[in-house]
Amino acid sequence: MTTLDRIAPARPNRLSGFAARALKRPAFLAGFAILGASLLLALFPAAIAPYDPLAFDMTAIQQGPSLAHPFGTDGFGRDVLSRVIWAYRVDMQMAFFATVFAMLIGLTTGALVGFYGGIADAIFGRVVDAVITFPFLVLVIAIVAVLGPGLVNMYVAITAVNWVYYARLTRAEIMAQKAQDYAAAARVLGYSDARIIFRHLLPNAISPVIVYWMTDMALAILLGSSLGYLGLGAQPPAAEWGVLIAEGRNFIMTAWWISLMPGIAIVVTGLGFSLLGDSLADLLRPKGR
Amino acid sequence: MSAEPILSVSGLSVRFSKPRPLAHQLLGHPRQEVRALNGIDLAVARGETLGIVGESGCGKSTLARCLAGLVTPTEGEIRFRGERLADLRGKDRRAYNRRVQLIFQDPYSSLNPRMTVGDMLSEALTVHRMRSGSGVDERIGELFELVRLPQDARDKYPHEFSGGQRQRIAIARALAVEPECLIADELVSALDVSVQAQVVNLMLDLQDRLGLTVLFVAHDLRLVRHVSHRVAVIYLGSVVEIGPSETVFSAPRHPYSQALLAAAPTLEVKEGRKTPALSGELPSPLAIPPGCPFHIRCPYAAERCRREKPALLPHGGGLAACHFAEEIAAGTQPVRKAEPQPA
Amino acid sequence: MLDRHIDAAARPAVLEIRNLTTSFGPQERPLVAVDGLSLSLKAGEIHGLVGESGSGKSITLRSILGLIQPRGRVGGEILWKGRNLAALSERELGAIRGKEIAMIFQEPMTSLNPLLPVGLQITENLAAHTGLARAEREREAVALLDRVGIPGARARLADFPHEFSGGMRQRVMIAIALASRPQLLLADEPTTALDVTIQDQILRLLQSLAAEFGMSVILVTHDMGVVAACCDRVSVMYGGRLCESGPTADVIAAPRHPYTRGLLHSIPRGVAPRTPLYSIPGVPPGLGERPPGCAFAPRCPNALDVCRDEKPVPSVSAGGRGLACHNPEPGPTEETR
Amino acid sequence: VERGGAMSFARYDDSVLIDPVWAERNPDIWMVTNLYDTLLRNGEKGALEPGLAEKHEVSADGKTITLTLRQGVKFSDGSALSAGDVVFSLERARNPDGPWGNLLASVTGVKAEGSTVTLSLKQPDPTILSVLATFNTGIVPKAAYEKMDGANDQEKAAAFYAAGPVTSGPFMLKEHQKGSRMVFVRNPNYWRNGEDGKPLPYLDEVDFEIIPDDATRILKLQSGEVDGAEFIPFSRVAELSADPNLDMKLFPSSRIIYAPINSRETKADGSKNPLADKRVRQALNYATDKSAIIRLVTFDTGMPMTSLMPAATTYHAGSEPLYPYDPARAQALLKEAGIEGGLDITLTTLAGSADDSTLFTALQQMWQGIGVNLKVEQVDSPTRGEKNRSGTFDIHTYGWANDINDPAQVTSWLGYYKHRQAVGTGWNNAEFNTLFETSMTETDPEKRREEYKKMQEIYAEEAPLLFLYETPFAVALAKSVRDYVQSPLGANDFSTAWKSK
Amino acid sequence: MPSAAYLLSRLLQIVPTFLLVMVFIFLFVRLLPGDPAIAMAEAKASDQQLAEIRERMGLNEPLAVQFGYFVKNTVTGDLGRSILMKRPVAEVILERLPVTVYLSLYAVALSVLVAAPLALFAATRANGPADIAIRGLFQVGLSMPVFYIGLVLLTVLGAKLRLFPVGGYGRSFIDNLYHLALPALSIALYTSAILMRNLRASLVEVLDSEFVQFARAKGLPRRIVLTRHVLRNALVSAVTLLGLSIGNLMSGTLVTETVFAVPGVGRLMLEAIFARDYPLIQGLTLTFAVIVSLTFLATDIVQSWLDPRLRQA
Ligand SMILES: Nc1ncnc2c1ncn2[C@@H]1O[C@H](COP(=O)(O)OP(=O)(O)OP(=O)(O)O)[C@@H](O)[C@H]1O
Ligand SMILES: Nc1ncnc2c1ncn2[C@@H]1O[C@H](COP(=O)(O)OP(=O)(O)OP(=O)(O)O)[C@@H](O)[C@H]1O
Ligand SMILES: [Mg+2]
Ligand SMILES: [Mg+2]
Ligand code: NI
Repeated sequence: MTTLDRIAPARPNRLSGFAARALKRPAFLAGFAILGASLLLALFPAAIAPYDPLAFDMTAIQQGPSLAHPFGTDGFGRDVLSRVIWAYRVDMQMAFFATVFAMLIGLTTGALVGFYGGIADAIFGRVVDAVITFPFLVLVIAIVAVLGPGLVNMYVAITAVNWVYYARLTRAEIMAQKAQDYAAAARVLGYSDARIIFRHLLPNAISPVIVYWMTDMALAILLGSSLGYLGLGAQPPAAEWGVLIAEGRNFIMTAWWISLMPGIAIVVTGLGFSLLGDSLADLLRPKGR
Repeated sequence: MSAEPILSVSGLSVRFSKPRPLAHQLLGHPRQEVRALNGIDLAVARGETLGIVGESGCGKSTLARCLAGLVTPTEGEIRFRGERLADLRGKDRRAYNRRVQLIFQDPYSSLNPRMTVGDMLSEALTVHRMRSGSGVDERIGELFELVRLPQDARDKYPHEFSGGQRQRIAIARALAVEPECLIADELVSALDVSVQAQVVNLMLDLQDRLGLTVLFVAHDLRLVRHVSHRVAVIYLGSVVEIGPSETVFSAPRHPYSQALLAAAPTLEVKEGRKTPALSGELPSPLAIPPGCPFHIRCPYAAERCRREKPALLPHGGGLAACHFAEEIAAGTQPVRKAEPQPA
Repeated sequence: MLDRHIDAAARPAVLEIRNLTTSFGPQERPLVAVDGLSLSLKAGEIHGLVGESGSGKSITLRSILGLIQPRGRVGGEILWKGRNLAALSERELGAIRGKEIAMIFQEPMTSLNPLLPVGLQITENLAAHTGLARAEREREAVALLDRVGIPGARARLADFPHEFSGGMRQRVMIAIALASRPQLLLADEPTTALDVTIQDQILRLLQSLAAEFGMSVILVTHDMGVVAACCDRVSVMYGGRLCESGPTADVIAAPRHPYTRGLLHSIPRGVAPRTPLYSIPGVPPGLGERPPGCAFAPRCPNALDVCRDEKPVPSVSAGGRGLACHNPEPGPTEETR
Repeated sequence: VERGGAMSFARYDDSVLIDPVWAERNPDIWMVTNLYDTLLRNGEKGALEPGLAEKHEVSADGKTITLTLRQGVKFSDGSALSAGDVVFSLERARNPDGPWGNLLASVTGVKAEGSTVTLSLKQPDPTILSVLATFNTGIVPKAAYEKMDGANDQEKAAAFYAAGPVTSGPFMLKEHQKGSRMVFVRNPNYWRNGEDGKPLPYLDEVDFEIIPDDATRILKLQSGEVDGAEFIPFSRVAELSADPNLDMKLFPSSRIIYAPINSRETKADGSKNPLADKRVRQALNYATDKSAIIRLVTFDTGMPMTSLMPAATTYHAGSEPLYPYDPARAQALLKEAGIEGGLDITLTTLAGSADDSTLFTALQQMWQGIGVNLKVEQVDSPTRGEKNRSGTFDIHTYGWANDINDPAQVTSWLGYYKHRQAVGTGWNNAEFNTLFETSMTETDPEKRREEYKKMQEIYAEEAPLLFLYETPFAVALAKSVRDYVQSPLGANDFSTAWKSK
Repeated sequence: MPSAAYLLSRLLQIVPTFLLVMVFIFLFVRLLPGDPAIAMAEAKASDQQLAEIRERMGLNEPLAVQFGYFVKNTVTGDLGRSILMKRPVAEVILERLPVTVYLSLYAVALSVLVAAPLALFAATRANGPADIAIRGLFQVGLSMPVFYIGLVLLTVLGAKLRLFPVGGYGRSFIDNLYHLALPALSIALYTSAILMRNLRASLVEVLDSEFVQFARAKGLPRRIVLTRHVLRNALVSAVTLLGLSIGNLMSGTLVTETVFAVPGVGRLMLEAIFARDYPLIQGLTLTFAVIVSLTFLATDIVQSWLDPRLRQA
């Protein structure tokens, strides 16, 4: 009893405090719920989807939503619901893999460049300028064209462009933090550069990056599905929302469900990411002085 | 006070040259240079408190940062126990950083908002191998007692403390590495009067107990007078007067010190003002006037002041940099200019 | 100079604040920033308002002009020349703001619009409240900047706030506030950002305006020295309430509220160098956690049981001294009696 | 018929340069004959009809062709069309730098005498008459053309086109906003007469709009903004046929969809290629349910391939679909070929092509039954082309449409080893090759027919392709538009189209 | 007005950026797989024809030499000949560019027209039901792919309701206001969502700021407070955002122009990529880069005009 008492409150509920504040925000809850559900669908599509997403059923072509097929069927009698569910796997993967490496690379580069400045910073500045001078999609499409279409190449292409944005954000944030007295205090205490960068500056600089990451994952889904739509991203017959919409775009007047359902899935998931991102932005803001 | 200075500064100058983009060079814009410090000579003895006063922008913080190794001086040298700071590398340099600690004006921004107080202290202790294992925890406990923070402060974040407590955390962190010299840059400026007293008391107490040498940078003259053994008055990056605290405050030799003291509000309820107010603006450190830097605002300025920069020479108990220091002290000032109108 | 003091006492009050209460947050659990503050101000009087950070000084000033952002609720009466400002509409207040009552904000760095030249920010005030022509407005602006001690005023009209130092910005704000020759100036820490030599200059300016034009000033500060230097009367706030008020000299000479006493006591004055200073124990309570009784009770060395349970009622005694304390320090009057 | 009016037509892609010699892509090629008439014309059922040449004669040795020009034919600018123009046009067409120069490779000289034009050939060329009915021999006005500036013929052609060319065909170009719009107007001097005895064309104007997106093109038609839309996706054919306001046309075409099978003995990596065994190739063909694929991909608008060449081609032989679905037979053939324990095959498809992905999904399901494990590899079109050339593939998807009304082009492309290794399959059949070579100088139509029949039999038996299907040209028209024709070769023919008011 | 030095240094900044841009473009066009000669010749060409094409295009030269030509030609305005269009690239691009510029500006105008009033409306009612509704709506707008918005608009407003033409391009400036309404709208919906979010946030911040309070304390008329003090300040960040989103907007044209059959450079870019038209891809990418950096430049100038703090280079 006594020992427990001493141990338990040792770390005053930092997380639970965060959770408590988070739970008071409907936006956070909604975003969290959406993404949680999306993650479940992405992880266990086989268990959840009622049909095989690829199986043709020539007896049930382009049927509207019904009990048997809540989202209807497509031109090959494939169950749209099942395809939308399987697409969660592809699209959530896209959201993650298209952004996570960019974030990591950008975070490191941005932190180092922001901290040390100098020539590396000047070169970095020019690279950033050159990269952001291209419209994002143009650059990604061009790189995909070099590498060939497909998911992995799409990740590579997006990462190749996107890290710059993270690096730029991190750099600015690190520079701002570097100017703060606590960074100077760490130097006065004789800490090593690595410690100052990674232990002191980065934790303080990271929240905008995390927030941006959330929004960026939503963007990655949009971008990925745009590429899918253009035939440069995920490849049919694999179920991916952009591909599904592309498949259904011919039937938007007659069999609207084929493209509408994946469209809704994109919007809802994107909404989840933005809601979470926005509320995280509020939640992660360092507490008032 | 022993005669041997623990920390000394000679001919210290700091110039910040504004980065001049290529375009400016092409257009022939002149290079701009902020001359934050212009040949400062100071020495602090072990256990002594040296107060440093001066108006905003005169270079107090720059001096403090130089001493803490955050700013590399353009000219001049800093010696700690006889060793040149510029020569220290690697381990020695880190050791210097440990022994000379800077405490910042704004207690909140000098604390990492994402670290608990315990983390901050244990980091300071372990990085410099001051303690290890359970010794760390013990020492943190001691430090808390030393600065009179509650023991449960350990797991809290800076934002959970009041201003005075935050400044005490900053002090505890500085003390964790067992420094010999503390540089307090506006230690209490951000605090309420009633809290200022707490922190000042703490500092005085610690200094006595630990034998610390303190550089007390502030603009509150009353406080400086209260805590310092000696005081240096800085104007535009130069020391214009330095001397034992009581001497400087009761009989300033430099007209700037005089004006500063006269302008500082006291608790004596006004019944008309005796001394003239200073007129004019503090000149920018971008364009420091030739001659005596104060001559533009000085009521006693003579032709000589415009030409010749006065040296810091012994006058009375201290040193002053004024051509007319003796006359001013004696009350036999040279011609006074017309008294500036109180606006 | 001496007789002005007596003069002022005889003049009628222009501003009469009664039971001002400003609160934020939900109706059920309000955060009361200013709690039943009463204060009166005579023409030409400089009234100091002191207190710790967060004691409600700025909110008091903002309440007078109805500028509480984000929305706070203002209760009580603010009688300005017989009109209750607290009850006026935004439009009616607009006619008074700037013209009759001007305010200087606490933050010189953020209170000027960074995108507009300083000259415009002064002249727009003149345009709104005077009938001056453009050229005259400009001339007036130069004169104002001159007055607050900005060298080369004419050349600086086209400059932007970021081209001024903090102290100069503060003075620009003062110039803006004074532009329309207000009858009442609400000055929120107007000299905090200034160097002592310049602070001195500004305080002199305020004093001379009060004397020449009968402008009243509420001067918020946390520096007792400033109060001593230029205020006719002073009010001391603690935790959103007024604890003591009176003629400056009297209050400084003989503070009666334990908080005022502590405040004055913690300033090094007449103590041996390097000896411990007096310091009020404890920390001020947060907005939401004000004690039911006297706000200062938890830190008060004189606290009685009644202090903890009952709010002290402000009383006014001879010599215009107001006090809200169950157990005050013995006052000079008692002593002499 | 009714005369006059403007018809608007939504195209899937824009023309770049409508010129007989330099037209390179289908959107160019298929427009050429609207502007430039040819000496001969392709009539019904592949028969040749007189065009600008009233009469043509082939000499006994097959080495001389004599053409008699129609009298009184004028270019659109009113100048007379002379034998000089014909010689000029044919000489241009022989330019070996042009993409179609080799169609006239057998020609050694062109001469004019009065209103007769004589072509001399190196050797008899059975295709030559068809070539004279092909777009690349369209007649351009020498005088107007030669006025153009340009370092070479291609630049001149571009300048000529940009200037709004003087034409010999039923239409003239009035305006071409690249990428968005092109306007043809009636050539008042055109020689052919319509049903009413007056000169063609009936329409005053044809407005083309470029709408690359299928769905948008159809929406445009449905909303009444255009009178016709080409390249209707087959998935929409049923729906549009049911639309009372529209006339859904499926024009027979020479377009075939097939999948070359790498038939080389060894794969590019040096390993043994199981597909080199014809039984394996046959097995794959038998294991493919073409009618299911036709239903899935073409929504029953297509037809199974009956020979190596499209059914609309001259000398086409074969009435039955090749390799009817017979999984048991397929399995047996595989066994015979010694394939035990499954076979891994990669299908190279075009990235982003829905048809290819459907095909893959279907094949994968069908072939699973015979133990073939089909994997997919998705590449873009240039990559696919490169793989085809280098032989680094197992099977890939491909398509073909005839450009000239003669079987030689497609037969050479698909089966003749010396011409790009029989569509990249590496299939090298000596008998087939010899047959093809003889047929190239065979002037007797009957003998030629025989040779082609034989070649088609060999090809079907050897199965260097996965034979898939033929598709029609799907064009949807507003009910008011009549008699628009798209030829099996793809040419858009507006000369006889008319619009009822 | 921004100082000469500011403008000069801003212009000087573009030079190294552009060199880098050229290297990028050159390299990744060379890295495209597939022989461009094959791409241009289509399947039917013989090997000999291919070789001739290669020769003609200088593809047999070493890379460095090719880059040298590339820079030299680019600087002199010669972007080569399009394989697809068989015409000089510069000519083709110049022909198509006005369309895209028109479309982009149209979309920008629409975004501003949609976003600005709504942002003001929402900001002045911060956290009220109207604010929440507007923000929710735009949140949805943000999560919708441009091609999907385009598809829906096309079907509903174009084909179903026949309010607008289904794709295509008009013949005159005015005509295009009508023809390009839907594509512009589909791009604008996304851009305005971003803009509105940002503008609202900065309006809320500015409305709350001390200097606006101070302006009110000066007793200025409400109109002046709102325009001179609030809007102008909120615009600074909105302008940056608008400038930055030009890149996005250009990306949007790639898809939108294809869906709506608008003959601009966006669609041309996709066509060029699918056709491996090297010179055209190069030229177009360069064009995009030029447009975007010109926009950035313009943004910076407008911004420094709005915000004197930025004027010092
Ligand atoms: N990193 C820097 N770059 C350029 N100028 C600087 C830098 N740091 C300080 N300065 C300039 O040097 C001068 C001295 O600054 P410093 O901060 O030392 O003054 P201070 O006496 O501490 O003033 P305060 O009382 O306002 O803190 C100032 O004009 C300041 O603007
Ligand atoms: N909009 C608001 N909502 C809630 N609480 C507020 C708001 N504005 C101010 N407060 C609180 O009201 C109290 C009084 O604030 P005020 O600004 O008047 O203090 P002050 O005496 O001026 O302090 P300082 O000396 O630091 O300026 C503070 O505790 C503050 O946190
Ligand atoms: Mg400082
Ligand atoms: Mg305040
Ligand atoms: Ni400049």
